[in-house]
Amino acid sequence: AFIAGAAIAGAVAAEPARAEGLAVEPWMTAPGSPFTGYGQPSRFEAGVARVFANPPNAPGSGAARTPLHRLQGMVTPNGLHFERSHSGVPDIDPDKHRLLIHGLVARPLVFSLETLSRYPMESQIAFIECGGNSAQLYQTEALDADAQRLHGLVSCAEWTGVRLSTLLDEAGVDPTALWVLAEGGDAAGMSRSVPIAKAMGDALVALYQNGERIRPSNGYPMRLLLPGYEGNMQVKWLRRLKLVETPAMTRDETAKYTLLRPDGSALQFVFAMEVKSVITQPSPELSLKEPGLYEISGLAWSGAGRIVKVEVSADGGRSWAEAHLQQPILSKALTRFRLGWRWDGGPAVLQSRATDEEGNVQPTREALLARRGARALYHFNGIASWGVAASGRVTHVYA
Amino acid sequence: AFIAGAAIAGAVAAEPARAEGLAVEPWMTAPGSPFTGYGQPSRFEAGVARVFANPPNAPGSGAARTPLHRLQGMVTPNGLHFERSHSGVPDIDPDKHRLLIHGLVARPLVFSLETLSRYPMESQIAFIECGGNSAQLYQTEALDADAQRLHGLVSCAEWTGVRLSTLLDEAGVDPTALWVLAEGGDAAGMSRSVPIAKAMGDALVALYQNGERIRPSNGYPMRLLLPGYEGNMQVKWLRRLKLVETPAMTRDETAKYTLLRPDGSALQFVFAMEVKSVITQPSPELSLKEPGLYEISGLAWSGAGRIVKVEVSADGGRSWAEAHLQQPILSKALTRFRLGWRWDGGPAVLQSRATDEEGNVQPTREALLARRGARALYHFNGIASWGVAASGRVTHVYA
Amino acid sequence: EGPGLGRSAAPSEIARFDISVGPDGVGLPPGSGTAREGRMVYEARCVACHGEKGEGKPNDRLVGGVGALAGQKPATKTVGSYWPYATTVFDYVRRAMPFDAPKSLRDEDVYAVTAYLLHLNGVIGEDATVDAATLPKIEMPNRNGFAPFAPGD
Amino acid sequence: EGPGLGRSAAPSEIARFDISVGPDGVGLPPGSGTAREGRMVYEARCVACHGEKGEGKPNDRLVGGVGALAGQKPATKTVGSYWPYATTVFDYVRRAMPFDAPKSLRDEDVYAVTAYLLHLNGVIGEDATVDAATLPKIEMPNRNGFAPFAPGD
Ligand code: HEC
Ligand code: HEC
Ligand SMILES: [Ca+2]
Ligand SMILES: [Ca+2]
Ligand SMILES: [Ca+2]
Ligand SMILES: [Ca+2]
Ligand SMILES: [Ca+2]
Ligand SMILES: [Ca+2]
Ligand SMILES: [Co+2]
Ligand SMILES: [Co+2]
Repeated sequence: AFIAGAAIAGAVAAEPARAEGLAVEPWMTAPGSPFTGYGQPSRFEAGVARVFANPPNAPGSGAARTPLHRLQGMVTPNGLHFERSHSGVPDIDPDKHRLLIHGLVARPLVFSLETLSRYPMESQIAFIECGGNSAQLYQTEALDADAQRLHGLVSCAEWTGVRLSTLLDEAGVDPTALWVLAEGGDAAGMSRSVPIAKAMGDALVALYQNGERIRPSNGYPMRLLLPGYEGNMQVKWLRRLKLVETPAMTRDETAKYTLLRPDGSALQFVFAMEVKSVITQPSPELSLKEPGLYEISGLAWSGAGRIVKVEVSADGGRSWAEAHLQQPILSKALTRFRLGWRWDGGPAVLQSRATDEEGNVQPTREALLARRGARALYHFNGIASWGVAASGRVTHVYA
Repeated sequence: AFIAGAAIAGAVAAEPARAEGLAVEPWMTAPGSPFTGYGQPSRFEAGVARVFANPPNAPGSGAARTPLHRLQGMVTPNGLHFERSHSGVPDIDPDKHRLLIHGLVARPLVFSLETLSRYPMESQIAFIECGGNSAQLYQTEALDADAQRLHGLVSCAEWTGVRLSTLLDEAGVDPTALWVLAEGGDAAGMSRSVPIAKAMGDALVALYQNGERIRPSNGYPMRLLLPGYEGNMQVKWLRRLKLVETPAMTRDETAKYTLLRPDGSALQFVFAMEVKSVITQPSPELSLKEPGLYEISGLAWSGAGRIVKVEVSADGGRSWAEAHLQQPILSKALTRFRLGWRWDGGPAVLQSRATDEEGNVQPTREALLARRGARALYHFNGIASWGVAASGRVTHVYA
Repeated sequence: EGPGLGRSAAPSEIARFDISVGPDGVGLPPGSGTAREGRMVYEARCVACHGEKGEGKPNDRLVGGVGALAGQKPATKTVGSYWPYATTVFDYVRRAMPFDAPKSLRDEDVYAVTAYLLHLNGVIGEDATVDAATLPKIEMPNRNGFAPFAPGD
Repeated sequence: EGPGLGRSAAPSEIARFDISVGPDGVGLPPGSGTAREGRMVYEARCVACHGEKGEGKPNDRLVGGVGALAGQKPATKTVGSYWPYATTVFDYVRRAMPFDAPKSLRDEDVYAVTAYLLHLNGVIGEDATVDAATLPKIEMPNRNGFAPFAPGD
């Protein structure tokens, strides 16, 4: 007998090979599906989806979270980018949408999408994180939830659009203008005040997300991109920019996105998201099957710039080892870190601690709570912990 | 009267403002759509889709092309990544899929997706280009088609997976093994021979595409990633790697993907895609409305490494100006270039010419054809030209 | 530097676009209202979501907690206890409420229901007139409750 | 360095997985066929797509063009004129054809239809036996038509 391959591998099997056709997988024996104009994930990945919750009567208000523990790399695919909306996703006709720039400017101007599309473009791979991401970690009891539910309000994409400063220059900014009120075209008319320095800095009026036009849930047809700043300020469905002397004191910069401290006063205008990291694998729902070598992998980011170091601990912060950082490490983008780890089968507590190029080091949860108390709600960037039980089960713990 | 904003802008209008409610867009007056687990583009973007063609009787054989002229930045969203399939897209159950490594190895090994998912991962932002991309430019008459139809068999994504060398090391490669036969799990059983140096180099068994599991049309649940090499070699639905002494001489490396020259001989084993660029805006279907300032923008790439320079000409190659390259410039990834251009309303011919870090310069179409003739079909990397008429209409021309 | 394609916006167009109200009252339209009038608006358009007299359920509580923000226990953050500017109530209610039909209220009604919410929180009297002149002058209980963030906070 | 989780593959498992045939004939199964036999296979399973005697239409032409690859005009690239190894015909037809039911042919039939295609192209006689021993030895017309690519080509 003459059996394919086996001879080369140095061992010949006795059984007759495929006398009546080949023994191969069913999908090798009939043509597959034809082409489609716009592709979708495999039906076997249906479980990889955003999870969301909303208040009664308000199906479009709330947040949909990225399944961080099911993803790899640094880019978030557009279908899974996190979403925070205050009155649902508007169905905007791009031909009818307008952007008005007015207030303290020499020439109030109106732009259509078509007009903006002719401007010089820039791309920036940037993370966006909701100011309320990881809010549950301010609570006194560790919530039994996974990385998606706890930390899934952060995503990363390549955003392309027009530098906002180009448009503001065209309008002629008055020197008395210190803030820009940005307003969205959704039913909530979500609005926030942005300091002029950021608006004239790296801010974009973004039109594209990972190459294609921005997704409706992320601001179609245009959104403000303020790299590194809290998500809420990066106003989606952007319709209006009003240059003003003082902040507009909108509901979202007073009633929300302010950090209430134990003394009853609240921190306001917390713009940049601070240095942070999260282990995505292993993590809850990704239990360890048996002792052996695993890769600890996760994401790190900082609103201040580049990540320069991520350390990983498997003993709850007593000892640390430096993780490998995936290239390219980009300013204000997610950075993937990875480190091999041999699990001996005993209980362990996994933590990661990021450092950014400004030298900011991610604080422990205790240090953060000592500063801010347990009711700050927003801008949690403390070290998170996954407990590994002897059974291999991974859960959220405080350590 | 007291009219919002107008006072600040220095001019007060006479008409009464919104006495009975606000005059705003309809999508600002009712809550938008609720959240969804997996998002989709706006319905207004339905025209941004892959186009495809296939032979009679074979709906899944052929290619679906990326709408390059509708996209910006460097990342291709997964739904629009180009696709070349030889017998449709298989519907593979990831739990039943296996990868076999055998042939000239010490230990033939089988891997499941679950097993591979525990291996150390690496990410690489890489372009994939079909060897047959831009084939129409070998023809003697310039085909009246757009950037998508002519050049849309190239895309770029962040791929994450396991270094192939890690798996080959585990199997123990025999020193006599000089090639690796890679075989797909589709109905065509698409197979190609890969030189051992590439297999032991930067090759990945990729499991993720832009963060999520690879799309079915791009190889779910796993594909070979050979950064910079022709797309056909980066076998999708990877099921088998056989280490062999000599190439397998499969149909796709003999009958196809070989370059027939005028003397009747054909070039075989053309692996790396050579330095190339394409202007995506303006381009056919994106006509110029009126004289004025435009941004010329496009994509450049090289299978040899990084792009170091892209020059742009508006006079058919008589004069050149250096374009701005979008950061980060990554090895074997698409690089976005951009350059402002003032159109005076007269006829113009737009060209781009890329140079890579090895010093390779994209050749003129004439030079390429002089070397290879007009029947080479594959690996066209000559300079392409868009003609701009006085009407503003943009068409494919030879110049 | 861009192609300079922005179209000049006419003042009337700006007035149509500009729906925001600043803490200085810029943007407030003509009209006025009292809590007494606002109660009817509230009961017609708000009570189903925010409960009797703004007590909350099923949606946000709008009343109470004034002066009790300090401590470690969960705080009752409402229009009365937490919001630093009364103008924000007008701005937010006009643009976003009622949730099921935002921007459907007449400006008169927004003034009135704003007055009602302020009255429920003990900030103004039942018959105090709320309009473009008076609203910005109202001293909210938590007016000085906010500190701008500085690194290390 | 990885966790070493690859499972050993048994020879029988490898034999089941390995459907490829090398130019040296490694991988060819038992069995044999002639063009005379293959004609029946062709007419039953192939003719609808590849036409009478492999003349093509609606799908690829499988016959002709031998010895006429040089020049500037479009070349007729077929199994006969272009393919350097006869083993590739067996490998490809067995794995990929008939397009609507790939891998449904018995090895006997693959040998036979391979012989038929080679015969139609004048490469072998109508009664020549094609099997694991003879197939790798067949000299294809374009056997020496390929040159490995070098930079600058
Ligand atoms: C159909 C339900 C519904 C109706 C009717 C409704 N609301 Fe609301 N309201 C909500 C929801 C939901 C929110 C929270 C929205 C969010 O956080 O994005 C809210 C928030 C508010 C807030 C902000 C609370 C805070 O502390 O941030 C105010 C003030 C308010 N509503 C006032 C009103 C008034 C006044 C009316 C009637 C004119 C009204 N609402 C009618 C559902 C409703
Ligand atoms: C239902 C249609 C159909 C049937 C039936 C069919 N083929 Fe094909 N055949 C095709 C298509 C389509 C291609 C091209 C596939 C591709 O390029 O990916 C092809 C390609 C081929 C090729 C490669 C041609 C080249 O030059 O690359 C050969 C050889 C071939 N078929 C032989 C056969 C044989 C032998 C049979 C019958 C046993 C057969 N085909 C039955 C549709 C068919
Ligand atoms: Ca349209
Ligand atoms: Ca900060
Ligand atoms: Ca499964
Ligand atoms: Ca090359
Ligand atoms: Ca009134
Ligand atoms: Ca026989
Ligand atoms: Co938020
Ligand atoms: Co191809």
